[in-house]
Amino acid sequence: MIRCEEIMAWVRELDLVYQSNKASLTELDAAIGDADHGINMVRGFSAAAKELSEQTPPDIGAILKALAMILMKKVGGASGPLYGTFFLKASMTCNGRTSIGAEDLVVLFEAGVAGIRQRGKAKEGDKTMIDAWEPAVRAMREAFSGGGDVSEILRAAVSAGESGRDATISLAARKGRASYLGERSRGHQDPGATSAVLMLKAARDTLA
Amino acid sequence: MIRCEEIMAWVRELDLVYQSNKASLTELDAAIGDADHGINMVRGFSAAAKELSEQTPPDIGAILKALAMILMKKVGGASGPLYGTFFLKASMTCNGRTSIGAEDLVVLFEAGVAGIRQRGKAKEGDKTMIDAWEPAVRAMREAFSGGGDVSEILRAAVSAGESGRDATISLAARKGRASYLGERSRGHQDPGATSAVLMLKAARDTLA
Amino acid sequence: MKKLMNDPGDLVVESLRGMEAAHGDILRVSYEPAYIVRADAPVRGKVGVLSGGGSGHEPMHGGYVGPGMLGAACPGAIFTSPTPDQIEEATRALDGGAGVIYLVKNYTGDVLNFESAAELCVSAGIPVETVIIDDDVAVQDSSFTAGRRGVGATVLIEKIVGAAAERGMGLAEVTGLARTLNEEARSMGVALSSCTVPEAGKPTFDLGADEIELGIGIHGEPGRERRTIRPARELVEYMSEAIFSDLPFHRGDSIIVLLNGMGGTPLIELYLLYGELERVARTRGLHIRRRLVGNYITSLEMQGFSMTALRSDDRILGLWDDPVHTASIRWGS
Amino acid sequence: MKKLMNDPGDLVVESLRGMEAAHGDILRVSYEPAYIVRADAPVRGKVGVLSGGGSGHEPMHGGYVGPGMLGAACPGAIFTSPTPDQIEEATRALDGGAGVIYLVKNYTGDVLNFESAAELCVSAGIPVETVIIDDDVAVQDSSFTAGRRGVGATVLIEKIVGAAAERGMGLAEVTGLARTLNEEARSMGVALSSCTVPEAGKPTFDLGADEIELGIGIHGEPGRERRTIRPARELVEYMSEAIFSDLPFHRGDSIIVLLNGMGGTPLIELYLLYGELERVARTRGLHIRRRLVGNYITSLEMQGFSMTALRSDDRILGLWDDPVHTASIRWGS
Ligand SMILES: Nc1ncnc2c1ncn2[C@@H]1O[C@H](COP(=O)(O)OP(=O)(O)O)[C@@H](O)[C@H]1O
Ligand SMILES: Nc1ncnc2c1ncn2[C@@H]1O[C@H](COP(=O)(O)OP(=O)(O)O)[C@@H](O)[C@H]1O
Ligand SMILES: [Mg+2]
Ligand SMILES: [Mg+2]
Ligand SMILES: [Mg+2]
Ligand SMILES: [Mg+2]
Repeated sequence: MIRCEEIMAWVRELDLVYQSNKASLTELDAAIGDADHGINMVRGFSAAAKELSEQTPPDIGAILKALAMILMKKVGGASGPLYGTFFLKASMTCNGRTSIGAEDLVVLFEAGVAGIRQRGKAKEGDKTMIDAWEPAVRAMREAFSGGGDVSEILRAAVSAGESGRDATISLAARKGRASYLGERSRGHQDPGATSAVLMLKAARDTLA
Repeated sequence: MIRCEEIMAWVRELDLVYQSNKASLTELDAAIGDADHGINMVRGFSAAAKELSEQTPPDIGAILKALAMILMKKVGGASGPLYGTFFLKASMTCNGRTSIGAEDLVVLFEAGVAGIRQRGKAKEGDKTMIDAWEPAVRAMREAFSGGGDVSEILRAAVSAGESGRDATISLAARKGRASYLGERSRGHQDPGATSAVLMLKAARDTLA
Repeated sequence: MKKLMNDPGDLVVESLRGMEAAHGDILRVSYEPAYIVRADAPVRGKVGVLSGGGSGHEPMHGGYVGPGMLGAACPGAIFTSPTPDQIEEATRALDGGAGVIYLVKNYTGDVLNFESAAELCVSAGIPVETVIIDDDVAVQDSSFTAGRRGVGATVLIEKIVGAAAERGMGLAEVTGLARTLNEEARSMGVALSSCTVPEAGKPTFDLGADEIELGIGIHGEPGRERRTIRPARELVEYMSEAIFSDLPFHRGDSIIVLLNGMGGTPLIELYLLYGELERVARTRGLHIRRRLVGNYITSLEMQGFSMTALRSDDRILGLWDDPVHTASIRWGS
Repeated sequence: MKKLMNDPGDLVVESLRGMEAAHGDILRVSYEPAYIVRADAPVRGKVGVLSGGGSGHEPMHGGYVGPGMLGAACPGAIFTSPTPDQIEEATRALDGGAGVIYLVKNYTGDVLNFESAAELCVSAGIPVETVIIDDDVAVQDSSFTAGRRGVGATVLIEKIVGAAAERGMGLAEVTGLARTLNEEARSMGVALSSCTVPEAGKPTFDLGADEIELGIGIHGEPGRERRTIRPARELVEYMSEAIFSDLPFHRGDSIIVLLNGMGGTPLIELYLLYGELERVARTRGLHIRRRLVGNYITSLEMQGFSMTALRSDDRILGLWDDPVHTASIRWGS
């Protein structure tokens, strides 16, 4: 059972995780982008952790929606609208709910990732966060079908996400800022795929 | 006997000497000025060597006057008018002359240095080229009074000029760009005193 | 990293305070959310021209707010697009009933955030049109990628579209004009040194002592290739070929050019480059009818320059010559 | 050293070519000897305003040639004063019968070369007056030294004196005005990085990773002292104290200020600094009535800034507001 409590813990954990990975995410972005991804994520999730602790929304849908709004306002760049959309679409799967189970969690992530896909129009192989998200939600669905609990589902997500993230290294980017580099983007890990895996790990550590 | 020939050789030598000391003069100027003294001297004397070889003026006074004009036009900065004045005043001591002797040479340098003094209003101890020039012309007069020939006179000038130049190291500047540094100018050798000694050395090597 | 600022996180806001203090006669600043708007906004019955993007490209865009150019500008964090709430509020402050045009440089972040803002505004009853600017020939265009980047043409388009709006042209016409201008413009840049994002604290990229990055983006994104530095003459020729052969520009064309510094390039070098560009244009039979030489779309303290050419007919030149009064571009009565 | 140029020795001349190509409507360029003169010179019956100095400070001075400001500018080699022949020829090209005023920054080289030129012109029958500008409070003044350096006040004085000449004031009156302005102006600068003289090929000085040079000169001459970098707020306070307590400026004074970049400082930082200056001025009861924020008197690619304050009454403010049309400062009809 995942309650508001755990979701709030997730948000706080994301704040901490992005703070401690701010420099490394920014460095990845310096190589094939504009050196701000870690900064963007910290700006968004610091604000989120702070504002949410003050307003404490009544249910999971409300928390995620508030989170989405804060990210849209604070992050900017490509990742702001994409992560914002993720949480907005995710929030719609659990409006008014104060607890959710394993299947709800899978549905939540699937909806969120569908939002990113629709918003950013990237496909797997384009060297974006989608390369971490798509295998991750596929693995979640599989783990759930195989009878996995929340913890197993999230562990499967992390490990699939990590493989997808690592696979971005050898890809040439076709979406986002790195696509301007074309072939020269090969050999570098995508910052967004990296921040996506951090989000999954934080979920594993707080929701299960 | 110093003829037009030797004066022209002096000018050609000055061109070479400043070229090979361009970087070191500029570095001295970087420390307490604006990093252009070597560049300025080369600009002036390269033009002088070239233009004078084309126009070959008829007498020593004419050569020195032409040289003065070229320096005034090409050097700029503080050193341009000062060296320009040096040669202009010097030229006036030998108008129409095609050869000069030891005393003429002393008078020539004395007139030139008087021009610098009058123009720049620096005194000995102000950490300028005057600190090399004044002892040099005093030594010239002394060597001449003691019966020295052109060669002895110029060797005396060089050695007195060198001492004066070296003494600038410990001085605090009171004139020119280095004066803005006040006490902080101590410990650095004055670029203009350094280029003045080079001029004396070139004279020693070509006029005697 | 040495920068003239206080806390890196406050740079954008504190700079806005300076803008407000310096240019209160032509603009107003909102801080929460952050935007700059013409002092006389909303201008009744005239189309509002709005642009925005990451900060760090000054004077773009805030320096172009004022009569005859932008109605409003939305500054994001350094090199990070602004957010929908900023854009929405600025749109509301600007709209004088005739709608608002968004001039958006083609970066995923900018496109997505302006898209959200446009949806919000349209659903609130404010007509909004968006024109994406993508003039950078350094980047290969393809429908499968994010496409070309928007760079220097943005300045020229903001000026001309601003003049059209000031004349009272309607939203549809202004939008059509902006699209045409974008199609007629091409740019390219080169970097001699990197910029340093204040919060990142170190240079975005490293260049060797004699290396340059050809086709650099305005956020320090790597470009086409890294090369050994060449004389200015050759750089201008290389970039001219890339730009002029792309549209392509034809012998006899009239053009407006922007010879732009990236922020850390001395003006003496920019004028030298302009002299080279003028020579190349003459050789190619192109007529430079108007020009800007200076720092107009920068990348913090980056050394380097970019060139933009915009093919222009008399109508466009006329709009160019219309009066403009902003912090950074000003002429006419 | 990476610079956008061809041969270092040609930088100044090739940059002049770009100026000529870009601004043929307002100025003409002579190359041998080198000077820039108003396109409409000589202006009959009006005093000619002439300035000059080493190159590398662009847009100073060539960027200020045009109606309402300078009549002519004489560019020397990089950081090296121009020579008497340049100044003499420019004076002849400019003089419209009412004489010429030389606005000379106080450096030994500039003073000596302008002095020679003035002698040549006066003996040729052209009335010439020289006003030495020495506004830099970083340097201790003394009758036994070269005195204070001329820096930012030069821009403000050129504008105001240019307006006075344009209005038709006579040479004596214009000269008196220029002297008064110089007495009422104070400046100071700080450097975050060195500049590199192109022909020298390496930085004029070295600063540690977190060092700054307080009181830097515009040629990279060392200043008052070297310190660890401080937040912008503190730098502005330190420099304000040095400037405002020097004249001194008094509570209630009206001032024009210049918040100037040294060439390599991003505009976003300059506006932040202006915001700080505005705050300090307010606290001290000083009224900033006009201001310029940007790169107006630079030192090649140096990072840093300077501040200038000029005490101004309504007459001076009126002259400031007069129309001006130059490459770099332009307003009014
Ligand atoms: N169209 C897209 N679809 C999905 N993800 C994208 C897209 N474009 C960019 N991204 C992701 O966004 C990340 C960059 O985010 P960030 O640096 O915060 O934004 P910006 O590129 O605007 O500076 C990339 O690493 C990539 O994973
Ligand atoms: N008033 C002066 N009298 C004599 N020599 C001077 C005076 N001012 C400067 N100098 C000399 O000029 C030299 C600097 O010349 P240079 O670098 O070419 O000119 P600038 O200082 O204008 O850049 C100094 O080292 C000093 O010897
Ligand atoms: Mg980024
Ligand atoms: Mg010097
Ligand atoms: Mg960004
Ligand atoms: Mg000099």
